[in-house]
Amino acid sequence: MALLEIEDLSVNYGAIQAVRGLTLEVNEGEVVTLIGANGAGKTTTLRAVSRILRPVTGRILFGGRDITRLPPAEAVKIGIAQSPEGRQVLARQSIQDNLELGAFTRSSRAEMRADIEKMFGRFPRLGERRTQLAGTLSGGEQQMLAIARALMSRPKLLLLDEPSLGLAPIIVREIFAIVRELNEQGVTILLVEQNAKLAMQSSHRTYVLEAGQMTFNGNSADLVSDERVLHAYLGG
Amino acid sequence: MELSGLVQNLMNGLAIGSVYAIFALGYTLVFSILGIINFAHGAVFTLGAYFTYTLVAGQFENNGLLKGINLFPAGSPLSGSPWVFAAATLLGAVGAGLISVLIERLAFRPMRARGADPLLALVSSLGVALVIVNLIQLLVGAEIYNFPSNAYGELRPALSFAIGDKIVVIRTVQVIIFGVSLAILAVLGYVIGRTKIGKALRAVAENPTTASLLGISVDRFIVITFFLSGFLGGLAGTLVGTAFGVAGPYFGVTYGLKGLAVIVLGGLGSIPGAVLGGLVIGLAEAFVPSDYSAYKDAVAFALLFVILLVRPQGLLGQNAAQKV
Amino acid sequence: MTASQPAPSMHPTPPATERAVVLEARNMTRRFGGLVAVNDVSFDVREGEIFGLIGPNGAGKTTLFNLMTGLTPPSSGTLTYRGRTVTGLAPYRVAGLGLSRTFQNIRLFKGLSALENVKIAQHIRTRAGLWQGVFGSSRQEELQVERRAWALLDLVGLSDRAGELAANFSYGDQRRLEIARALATEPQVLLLDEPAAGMNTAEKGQLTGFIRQVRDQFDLTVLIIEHHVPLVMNLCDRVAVLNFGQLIAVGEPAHVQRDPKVIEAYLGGE
Amino acid sequence: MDNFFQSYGFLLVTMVQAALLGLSLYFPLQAGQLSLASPGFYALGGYVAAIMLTNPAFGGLRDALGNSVFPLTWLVAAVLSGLLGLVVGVPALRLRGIYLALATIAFVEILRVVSLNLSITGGAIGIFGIPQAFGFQDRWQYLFLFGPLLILTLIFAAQLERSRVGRAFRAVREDELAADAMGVSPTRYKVQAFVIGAVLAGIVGAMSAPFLNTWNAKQGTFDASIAILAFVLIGGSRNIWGPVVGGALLTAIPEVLRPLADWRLVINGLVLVLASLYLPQGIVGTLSRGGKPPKRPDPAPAGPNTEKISSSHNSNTAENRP
Amino acid sequence: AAQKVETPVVIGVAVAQTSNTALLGQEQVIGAKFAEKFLNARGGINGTPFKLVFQDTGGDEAGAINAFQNLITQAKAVGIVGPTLSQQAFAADPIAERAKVPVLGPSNTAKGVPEIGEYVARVSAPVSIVAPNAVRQALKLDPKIKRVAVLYAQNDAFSTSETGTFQQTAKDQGLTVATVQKFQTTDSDFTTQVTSVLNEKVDLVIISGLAADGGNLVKQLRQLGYKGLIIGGNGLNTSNMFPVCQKLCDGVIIAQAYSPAQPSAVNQVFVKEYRAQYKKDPPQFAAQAYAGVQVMVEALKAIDRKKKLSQWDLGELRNALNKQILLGTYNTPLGPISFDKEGEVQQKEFYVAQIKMADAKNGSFVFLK
Ligand SMILES: Nc1ncnc2c1ncn2[C@@H]1O[C@H](COP(=O)(O)OP(=O)(O)OP(=O)(O)O)[C@@H](O)[C@H]1O
Ligand SMILES: Nc1ncnc2c1ncn2[C@@H]1O[C@H](COP(=O)(O)OP(=O)(O)OP(=O)(O)O)[C@@H](O)[C@H]1O
Ligand SMILES: CC(C)C[C@H](N)C(=O)O
Ligand SMILES: [Mg+2]
Ligand SMILES: [Mg+2]
Repeated sequence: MALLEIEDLSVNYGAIQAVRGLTLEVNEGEVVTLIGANGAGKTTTLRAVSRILRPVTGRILFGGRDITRLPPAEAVKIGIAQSPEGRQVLARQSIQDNLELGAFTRSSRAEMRADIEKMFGRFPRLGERRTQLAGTLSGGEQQMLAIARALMSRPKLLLLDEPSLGLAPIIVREIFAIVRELNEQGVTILLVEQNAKLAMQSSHRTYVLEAGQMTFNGNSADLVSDERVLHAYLGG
Repeated sequence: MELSGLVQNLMNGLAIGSVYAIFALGYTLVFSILGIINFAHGAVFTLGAYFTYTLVAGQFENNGLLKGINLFPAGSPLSGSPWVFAAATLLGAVGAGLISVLIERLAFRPMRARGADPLLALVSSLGVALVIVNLIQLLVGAEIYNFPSNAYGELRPALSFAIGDKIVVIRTVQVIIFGVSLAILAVLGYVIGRTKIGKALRAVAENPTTASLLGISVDRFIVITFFLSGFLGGLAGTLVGTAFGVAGPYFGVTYGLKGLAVIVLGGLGSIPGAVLGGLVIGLAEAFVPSDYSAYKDAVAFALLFVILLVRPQGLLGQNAAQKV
Repeated sequence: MTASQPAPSMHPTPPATERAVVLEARNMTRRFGGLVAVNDVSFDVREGEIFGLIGPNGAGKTTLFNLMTGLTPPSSGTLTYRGRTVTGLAPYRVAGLGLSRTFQNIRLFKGLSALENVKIAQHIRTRAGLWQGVFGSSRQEELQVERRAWALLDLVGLSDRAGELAANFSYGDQRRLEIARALATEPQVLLLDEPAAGMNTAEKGQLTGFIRQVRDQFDLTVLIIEHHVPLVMNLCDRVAVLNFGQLIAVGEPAHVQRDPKVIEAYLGGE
Repeated sequence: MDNFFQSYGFLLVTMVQAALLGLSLYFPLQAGQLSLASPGFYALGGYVAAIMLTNPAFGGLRDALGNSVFPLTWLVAAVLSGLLGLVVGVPALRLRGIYLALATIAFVEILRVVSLNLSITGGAIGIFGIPQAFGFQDRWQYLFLFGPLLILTLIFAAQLERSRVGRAFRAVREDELAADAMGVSPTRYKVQAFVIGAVLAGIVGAMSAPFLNTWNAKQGTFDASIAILAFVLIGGSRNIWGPVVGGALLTAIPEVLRPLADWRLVINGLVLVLASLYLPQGIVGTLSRGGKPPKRPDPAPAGPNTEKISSSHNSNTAENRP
Repeated sequence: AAQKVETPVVIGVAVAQTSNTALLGQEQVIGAKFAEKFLNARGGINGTPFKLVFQDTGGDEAGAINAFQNLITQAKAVGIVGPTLSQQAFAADPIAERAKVPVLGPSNTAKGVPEIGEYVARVSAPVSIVAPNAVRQALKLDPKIKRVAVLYAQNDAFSTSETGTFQQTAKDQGLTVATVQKFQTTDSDFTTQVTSVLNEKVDLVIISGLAADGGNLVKQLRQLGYKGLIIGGNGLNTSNMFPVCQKLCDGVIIAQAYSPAQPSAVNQVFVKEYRAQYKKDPPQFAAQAYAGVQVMVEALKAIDRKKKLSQWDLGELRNALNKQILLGTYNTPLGPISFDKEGEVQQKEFYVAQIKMADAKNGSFVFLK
């Protein structure tokens, strides 16, 4: 069953049409990759799903429910979390506070604490620095924090906008390990990645965006060897 | 300086300073969440005092459209007892809080939705202040209204003691204001510093979009903040009114500038900063030798200027933690 | 243009070891409270070199760039550029000497157009003061600024969006604009902090060629921080590796790549 | 017509005056500096003129110069304001945003209190009986002073905006740190912008003293700071016409509303609120949205640097994208 | 082109109806409106009605000038009563002077106002004349007074000029000025000043300020334990002060240019009507505004008797009115007044009153002989 359905979505910035008539779906338990050149509209799509952008046309359904008009905070409550482009950590709060805020919609403090410790286990770098203000972290450290923070709400649908950006190779591997692991636990993931190969290796299906429109899609395994994708995104 | 003078100045400074602080708290709350200076805060402060006055006295006298209306033709049941007065104060503050929420709805929210320059909020709130102040004048005139002197029951008006052959005195009302502002500080400090609500508030303050991505309902928090700010402002208005009289529609506006100085000195958006800033400015003014009292205001501002040069983020303000 | 085929160089370049040293970092250290972000780092960079800086997240790479460009004062140590001490100078003076950079967390003039961004960066190479500007006597200079700005936008492929606000560009395009802006200061040393972040594999390949091309065209020395290992290995003449603020290896890419310390700290065993 | 100038002459001049004060705040704002110091320099300029025009100590000078004493007051006011601007600006401009705004308000307040206490400034009563510039009898004649000043200032501002220094201002406004890294000294341009504003406000003050007949400490206050800020924001803070339109309109509105008697300031307040809500970019900003795209200049008559880029310039730019 | 005088004849009133100063301006509006009603009821200007046109000056100079210009050119007022503050007078009166429109200051008490020009006169006696009476009266009440504390609002033009007079008088009377304390009209906390006063052990305090700050000062002096006599200046001469210091206002001595007890018939009618409407005695500012309008009207009557007003050309009438104002003697609620050639009011009777509070809110100025 489709957990997320996007139907005929268009999003504008003023006069600029960033996404035009996009239709896609992500099934429950799936990992789906969204790739495309710079400016193709990937980020815009994720922001629309998280409800911080208002579509011009189209519908967004989550678990069958129309969420096109839902306020962003409600979207988190029903299980949609995002690790946004540009990290967007709360610079004036500590690492610990950023993570606690990630769990804002949850009620059990004990569970939250346990989850935070889990994050610190995954990203020891953050664990060493709990009280450091997020704004003074290195770029990669912030990226880890942004991902960890998104996980803190225990989402049903996780949106990752270029999670590997600025991360050292070791950590990139860790991130994709997490993606797989979460997915095994049943979390559905919509992934935007520039590291297309890695993303496609870790996902079930892939959509390709070009200038705000979907050009083609298919099983990731098939697309990895597809000429068009190879040439445009994999540097083949 | 003699000991008695020192003690006297200290007490004077703390008393004046806590008036500044209590006023500035509401300013700083709104600033901390929206990053804007709400110039209407002074007017809300005034309204709080007028609301309480209405509940206590029930009528306005010589001027304005409300002249001749009397809520309690049979004589006010409310004046006299300190408990009834306290209840009226509370209601007045709630009224001010509601007005503050209304202001947010009408004058700030639409602007946010349109992505306006946050500085424009200064102008918009200035407009609101102008409307409120002049409406007050239209309705009840420009005269000074005052609470009955027995509002606090049979408390003595002043406390005094002697050090050597000099007397040291302080007004009871000021002790009350000092106490209330400390209590407010404690409660607010706890809520903002220690609870989830406080963390969420800080998140909204720093980046509303990110906050909403974390499931925090930005608008709801803004409404809560404005209510609190208005409530505190209105409460402060009544308290200061009992001490100094509700000196006409411009009563609160004259605190506007000092209040601004206080929150900037203390560090914008910092609750303890507002209190510390208030006390520092109050003390600085109190310690200006009386021969130079003409320069009292200049001293407060010169101090502000110098402190800012040394600590550009104010006494307790956070340095913008920004890494390149 | 692809990753595997380096752009033909316009000058026959002598081997790195024979070229003159342009940058000398000596014992550069920076502490933040108890944390030593950059710890006693010394290295040389030679004329015309493409010098890579890699290391785990939080190793101190960006901080090192900040120390080199005057944005953060070092706790101790010095940097000399062609014999002149750079440390201690204000950033705009460092830029004046010919060191220019891009930012890991993009720092464009977001509210201004792409064209303006590039024009502004020519500031230090132009002279017109307040009165010349007001009395219009700097028209010739202005025209040059304008032309150079367009040419630079051409170079990064953004000239058809010259009038658009920088904020409206997508992440990858903002990175391109940052490079154009850095070039506009007419640097002799270009410091790029993760220029390929946000670009896909094919684009990263193009970037490699592009960096070589501008290095040759403008006689640049390039320092580059990058996490994308193939790019670094392909592009750089030499690579330095930072870990916990310390320099753990410097040398030719192939050599460094085999260093067990580097593998353990950064690349990870595979 | 005559009657029009008689009735509205004062208002017209105050509108132009407000436009000028708006511009004096606009300059530092161009460089990102929220400085509210204008009323301070305005007051200073006014005192300079008032003192030079009434103080017996300058009697000889006045007799010797005749009407030329008026331009001299403007010059002296400009120089003194500029110097004071430098002295205050260098330390104060380390501050940002509201902090700077308040430091500048502090400066205005300090000046106010000092002028209240000096005898040369006439204490609280101030200075009155200021002679009329060039023997003007009617208020509207002051348009002959303020009008040209406004035109010159606008030309100055427009030229500045297009120049290298104007760009440096904007760079500092957008991102001080990035500007610094790109070779623009933030301190230098912040101070320049601040001093330009100070000089302008000083001259306006010097012209205003005869215009108002009297000068006192109430001329430079916190309220004025905020009012001037409102001029700029309501008019539009990103265009030189913004402060002009905003200053003129906001000055005119309470006067135009006079027939509303008691309600006029209530309505005036409402106008401020509505304008902020519906014209978020300011009046001029809203009207002039969407400038035309920049045009590429004709190809270069080869200079050393441009040549290099153009020679490598690939006709297919998309292909060339790094 | 020459303009004819329209009927009803327009007299302009430019006082502060908004801003901080409105507290005082509001009383002036009331006083002027009383004059309009009563004088018109008694036949106006020899049968021709007159009408007051009010223009708000706000509290600043630009507002005052705008109000004056409006009255002069739009409303075509024959003369203007206003503005409220002396500082405004210095800005706006020259406008009227140049337009040759007579101005009567209803409350400008600072030095130098009538000297602004030929067309400027005032019905408000300057502080230098009124203030000393209070000190003399205090010494009568308590001859043992030796040490004095003087406090004044330093940002208020009229208070600073008044305090000079007070201090001079105190010295002339052989008193020691033990301390001089300054404050702002916008201040509300005076603990610092009061404790300085208390520690100087003075037996007389003299305050120059406005109603709100002055009232607060009185209240805080008393609350903090000051027991001696208090003299208030002209700015405290309003019942608006009562709600501020309430019972503690009791005993404050104020020199006045007006007293409700003034026995003339015109004043007694004024007082009676005022009491009927407002349940309290008229304050000085209302009486002075009334007097200002009355002077204009009576001067117009005199002119009208020579040549019907409707026959006059406006410019000439204004000119004639200015001359006529200075000629007459007027029986106003202030008592009989006239003007010297500069336009300075010549008033015979001054009063010293002491505040007597009936309860927390109501009190009166009791005339001291
Ligand atoms: N705030 C904005 N205002 C105007 N236009 C915008 C804005 N944000 C994005 N755009 C434009 O919308 C289009 C899609 O942008 P988007 O950020 O969604 O691309 P993307 O696929 O995420 O690219 P990248 O890989 O570079 O992050 C681009 O043309 C971009 O220039
Ligand atoms: N202003 C600061 N205050 C405190 N700590 C800081 C500050 N700036 C940097 N640090 C710390 O110094 C270390 C080095 O940071 P730096 O940004 O140089 O790392 P980096 O090597 O560039 O990492 P990345 O690859 O993630 O960008 C980090 O651990 C960071 O948290
Ligand atoms: C209303 C009064 C207090 C005005 C004062 N007498 C003045 O001349 O300024
Ligand atoms: Mg994107
Ligand atoms: Mg980095």
